[in-house]
Amino acid sequence: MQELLEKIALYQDYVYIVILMIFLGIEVIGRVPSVLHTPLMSGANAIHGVVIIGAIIVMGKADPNNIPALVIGFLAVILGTLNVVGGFVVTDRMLEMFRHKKK
Amino acid sequence: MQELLEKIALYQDYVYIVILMIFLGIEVIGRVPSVLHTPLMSGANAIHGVVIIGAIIVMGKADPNNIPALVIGFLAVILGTLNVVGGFVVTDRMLEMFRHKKK
Amino acid sequence: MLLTILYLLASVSFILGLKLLSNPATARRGNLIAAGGMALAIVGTIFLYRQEDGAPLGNYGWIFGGLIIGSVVGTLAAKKVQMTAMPEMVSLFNGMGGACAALISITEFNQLAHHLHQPHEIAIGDIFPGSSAYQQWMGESLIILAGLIIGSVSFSGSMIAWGKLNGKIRDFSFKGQHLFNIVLLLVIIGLASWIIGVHENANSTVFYMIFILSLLYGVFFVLPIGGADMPVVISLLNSFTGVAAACGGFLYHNKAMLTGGILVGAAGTLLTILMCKAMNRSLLNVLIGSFGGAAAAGGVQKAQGSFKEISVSDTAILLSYAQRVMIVPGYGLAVAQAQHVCHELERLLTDKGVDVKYAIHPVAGRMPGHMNVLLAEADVDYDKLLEMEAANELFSHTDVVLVLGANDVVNPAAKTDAASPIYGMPILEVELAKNCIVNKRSMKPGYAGIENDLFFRPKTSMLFGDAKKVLESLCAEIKTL
Amino acid sequence: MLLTILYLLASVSFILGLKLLSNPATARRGNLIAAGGMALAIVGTIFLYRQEDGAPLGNYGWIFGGLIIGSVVGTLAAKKVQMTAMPEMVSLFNGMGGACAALISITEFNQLAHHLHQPHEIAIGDIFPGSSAYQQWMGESLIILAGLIIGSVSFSGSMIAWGKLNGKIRDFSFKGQHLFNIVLLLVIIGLASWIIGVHENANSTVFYMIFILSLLYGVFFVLPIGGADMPVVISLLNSFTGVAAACGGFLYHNKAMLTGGILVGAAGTLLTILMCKAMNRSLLNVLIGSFGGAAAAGGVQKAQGSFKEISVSDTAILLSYAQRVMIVPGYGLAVAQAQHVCHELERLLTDKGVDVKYAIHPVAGRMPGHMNVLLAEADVDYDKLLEMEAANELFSHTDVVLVLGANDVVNPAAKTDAASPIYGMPILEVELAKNCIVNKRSMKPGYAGIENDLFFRPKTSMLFGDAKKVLESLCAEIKTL
Ligand SMILES: NC(=O)c1ccc[n+]([C@@H]2O[C@H](COP(=O)([O-])OP(=O)(O)OC[C@H]3O[C@@H](n4cnc5c(N)ncnc54)[C@H](OP(=O)(O)O)[C@@H]3O)[C@@H](O)[C@H]2O)c1
Ligand SMILES: NC(=O)c1ccc[n+]([C@@H]2O[C@H](COP(=O)([O-])OP(=O)(O)OC[C@H]3O[C@@H](n4cnc5c(N)ncnc54)[C@H](OP(=O)(O)O)[C@@H]3O)[C@@H](O)[C@H]2O)c1
Repeated sequence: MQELLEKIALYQDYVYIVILMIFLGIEVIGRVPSVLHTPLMSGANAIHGVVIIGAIIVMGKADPNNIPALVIGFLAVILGTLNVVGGFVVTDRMLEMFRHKKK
Repeated sequence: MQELLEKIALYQDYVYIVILMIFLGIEVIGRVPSVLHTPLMSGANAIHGVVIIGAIIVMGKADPNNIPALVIGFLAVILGTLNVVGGFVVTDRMLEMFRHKKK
Repeated sequence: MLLTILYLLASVSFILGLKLLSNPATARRGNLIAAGGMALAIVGTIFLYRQEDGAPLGNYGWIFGGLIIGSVVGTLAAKKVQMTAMPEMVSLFNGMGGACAALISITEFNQLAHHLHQPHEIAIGDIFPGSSAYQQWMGESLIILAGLIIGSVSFSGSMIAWGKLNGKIRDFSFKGQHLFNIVLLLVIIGLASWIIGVHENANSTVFYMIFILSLLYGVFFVLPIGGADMPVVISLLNSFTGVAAACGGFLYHNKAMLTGGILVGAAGTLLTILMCKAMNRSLLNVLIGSFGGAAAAGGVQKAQGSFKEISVSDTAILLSYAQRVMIVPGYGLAVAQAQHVCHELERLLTDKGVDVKYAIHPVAGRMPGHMNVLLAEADVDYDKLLEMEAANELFSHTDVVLVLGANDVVNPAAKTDAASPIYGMPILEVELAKNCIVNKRSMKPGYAGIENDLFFRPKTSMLFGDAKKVLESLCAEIKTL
Repeated sequence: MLLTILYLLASVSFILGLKLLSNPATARRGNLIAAGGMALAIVGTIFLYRQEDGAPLGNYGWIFGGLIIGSVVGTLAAKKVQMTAMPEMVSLFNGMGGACAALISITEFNQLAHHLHQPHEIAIGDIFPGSSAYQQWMGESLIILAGLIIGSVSFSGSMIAWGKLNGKIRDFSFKGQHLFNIVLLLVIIGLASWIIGVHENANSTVFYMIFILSLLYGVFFVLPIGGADMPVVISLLNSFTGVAAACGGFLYHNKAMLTGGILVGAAGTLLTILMCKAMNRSLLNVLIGSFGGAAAAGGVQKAQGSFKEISVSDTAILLSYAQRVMIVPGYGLAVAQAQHVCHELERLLTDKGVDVKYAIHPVAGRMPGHMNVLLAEADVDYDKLLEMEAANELFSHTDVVLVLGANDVVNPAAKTDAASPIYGMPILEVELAKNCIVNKRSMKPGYAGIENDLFFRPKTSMLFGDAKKVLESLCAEIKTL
């Protein structure tokens, strides 16, 4: 317990940001109409592709002589990119379907 | 400009928290019905009474021989408390008026 | 360290509280939750806060003294205030908060100036990792000054608003006031940046000058704004105080102050805009007060066409034999403090088998929800209050509409006359009813300062006099029937 | 430092994007904004990121190689995928994200273990102000393991979901599977905490064991869940991946990753719950898959009462001479890929002066908005699609309702039978219409696995056969009339 308290106090900025983001995540999509559920899911899916940043860092840090590291990093970058690019493109295509909604 | 960028980078945690709070503040009351405007205003008014914390710190730090400091601090505490206590009580009274809304 | 957690809880409670506050069903709970969080933060600060040197806070006597005095006075004031005087109260409390922030800045500035002359102490309270003494000075003095200026403006402004609402102060503006205000503001900013830049000799005279000027600015900022717009202004100043509190948060790296302050700053600003929307005006339009001005001009407009009057006794008969009566309360009813008589009238009619309802316009009166509060004070059954939409559907099936001291909210110009300042504002469409009886003291216009066609419509008949007196005699008449 | 700003912008763009995404009018813009923010973050990282020793990133060849391959493949896949296969796609991409997170964890773990054997290096990458080497180990390994476990589960889970959606994998569960899953999870957690605790010898075999077990868990987590519930499951795994990404954010103190990840984690979870609500089920109920089980059982229920069939030609006549026809599309229409024929039928009837509309139930089909997507693909005019509420008002003025492969969404049990699993779900009240023609291949139940009274109502007549074939012959008939 004590331990935990200390940690929280130590990383309070992180704790705050996390908590606020949770609130925001909930508030922001609170009133989404059910017809938009799928595009929203797909959009969110694209956003967590931000993990690609980590992949890039790993790749960029890897020791050029350490083949396995390079391969893993390379894979990570490809997969991450798939998530990001594919995600956003698919979402956009879905939303095209709802374009008339604007009317 | 450069200056500014540096500052932002330096205090990024604060910047983040501030920005997120702004988003939250807006999201959270986005759909308030106009009949609740006054109680909401009053409630928010009570919340910014949190400034009392600063007053308490000032008061508690003040050098017991420094009369002016003591007086100012004392004043600050009283005013801050007025804001907090008065604010919440008034809000509660207003909301009593709307109790039937629950029906 | 436990304190950090308490502050965290406080921040969360503020967010939750505000969220719940914006929904009628949960509003009250929201208020309590926020209050609880606040209590945690305060108690925590008193007992767990440690100074840079690890020492706990001192002067407990003073602290508790202040807390107790504040609580007692605050509670009493809040408890005994008249429902309809509540916006004043809010304004007053808001001012207190602003003043508190300003006082904090004053003390901290002296501290800072003091430190400057013992260089070795500079590190103390250095809030920004890796920033040199100079940067520290810049940072802290910037925050302190921001807190001072915003806090003072919010304080003096709120005081004026308060004075206006309880009629102690009347609207006042001179030619070129807006220009004057802008200049004043620029001077304040100029002086502030001077202090921030030249830190060799922290000149406290300049500091106090800024203090005074800020107070002045607050006064001149609010003075010209139409008294009826005070709710909007208060909401604005409210968000100012929020920002001022946030400055304190930066100064002490106190996340509770920071989050609470910013939260109110943002929400308050949005709320202000929403309020203006509800009266369909722009914030700018409110601040420049052009509207308040129009009110004066409005009186001059000559009445077009003719209107017919109706006597109390005729009214009594008309009401007693109606099947459905709708009462449209407005600002006038509040001014006349006639809510209780009004409630009696309603009861009398109901006993006679008349179906009586109240049609509540969202911006009737002078603060949002004014009419709900007013009638609730007279114990009018909540189910008898109809929101605007519901009411508008019922009017066509209504025999008599009784307009009590309402004007703008029943002004057809909002629908018909694109030139009118209230054009576009949704109104109560009382013309749909068979008869419409309007009670007011004269043909004078209302808040918006514009003529009201309704009074000249064939279906409409005017019942002049103070709402309270009229209603009393009306009740007497009905009893005799 | 400029990079920090870019990340800040990215975070903001994510929040804004998600906000806009949840409103039909702005959704598309929201998606683009988020994408823009993402681009900023990526480009920024590549060129501005500095390692602890201040060196820029290396291996540009590999990085760009990966980016290009990923982009090309991703774009092509996303462009050529069938509208109705989109949930599969999402699931696939989500899996990629999870895998990416897992791979990152693997690399970082090796790094960490490596550092441990050069104690002097420990300080490197120490992300927590003031934490000792031990605490650093605890902190970092905790984060790394979390990322590994969540990422892997999300990866394997998504793959199974993907397989199920495109029919490659069928539902599978064995007795006590839930117990098995729980045990598996406990084992994983146990091993993880062991690694975190005992940092003297970072045992990478155990680490890889955790990796494998997590993959397994993902598989067994999704396998037993009814294939039709995949949209819900995908949304859930989606939020998992979000959390995994957030772990990366902690590891690199990267606020963009942190905020983006948490945002998706929170929003995704809420979205999952909303989806369940729309089908009125609880998330737990979906996960335990009791419902999917019922589907099997449902088939057994014996039909009560008798139903009457109708021939294609009679249907053709009935439709042609109707004034208003409402088409109720359902999952079956999607399965039969009959949207184009359906559109043709609509056009034929319209030419005959029949007023044809589509009644869209929010959860018709197998993903939210499935029907909108399906019909939009066949260029059905958007104005012909009625939301459930609008449709329910119109049914009473409708001559013929044509139910095409829909079942649960028109099942009166939802209104009448409190025992039914779909009780309480709002439905399309087709019985209000004069006639109701239901096209499906058999009397088999639908997704919910329950009998549908509607088929036995006097007004209802069944038109058996595959939706596509039936509609084709129907169109042929109508042409001849
Ligand atoms: N609700 C809010 O939040 C808020 C805030 C600020 C402004 N406003 C504005 O205030 C207005 C509210 O409309 P409203 O119709 O309620 O009020 P109004 O338009 O201001 O009209 C009030 C009327 O009551 C009459 N009156 C005054 N004292 C009276 C008395 N003792 N007995 C009988 N009648 C009396 C006045 O006419 P006589 O002088 O001839 O008696 C006046 O015409 C709107 O324009 C709204 O935009 C609302
Ligand atoms: N929208 C979502 O987000 C979502 C997600 C998951 C689950 N669900 C659930 O899915 C259900 C959707 O209801 P629904 O009425 O659209 O579908 P349904 O209740 O699953 O019924 C589909 C019907 O179509 C018939 N069918 C299948 N293939 C056909 C073909 N080739 N030609 C003609 N008919 C065919 C089937 O009957 P035969 O076998 O006799 O032909 C089946 O009864 C709801 O229970 C909903 O809760 C929805």
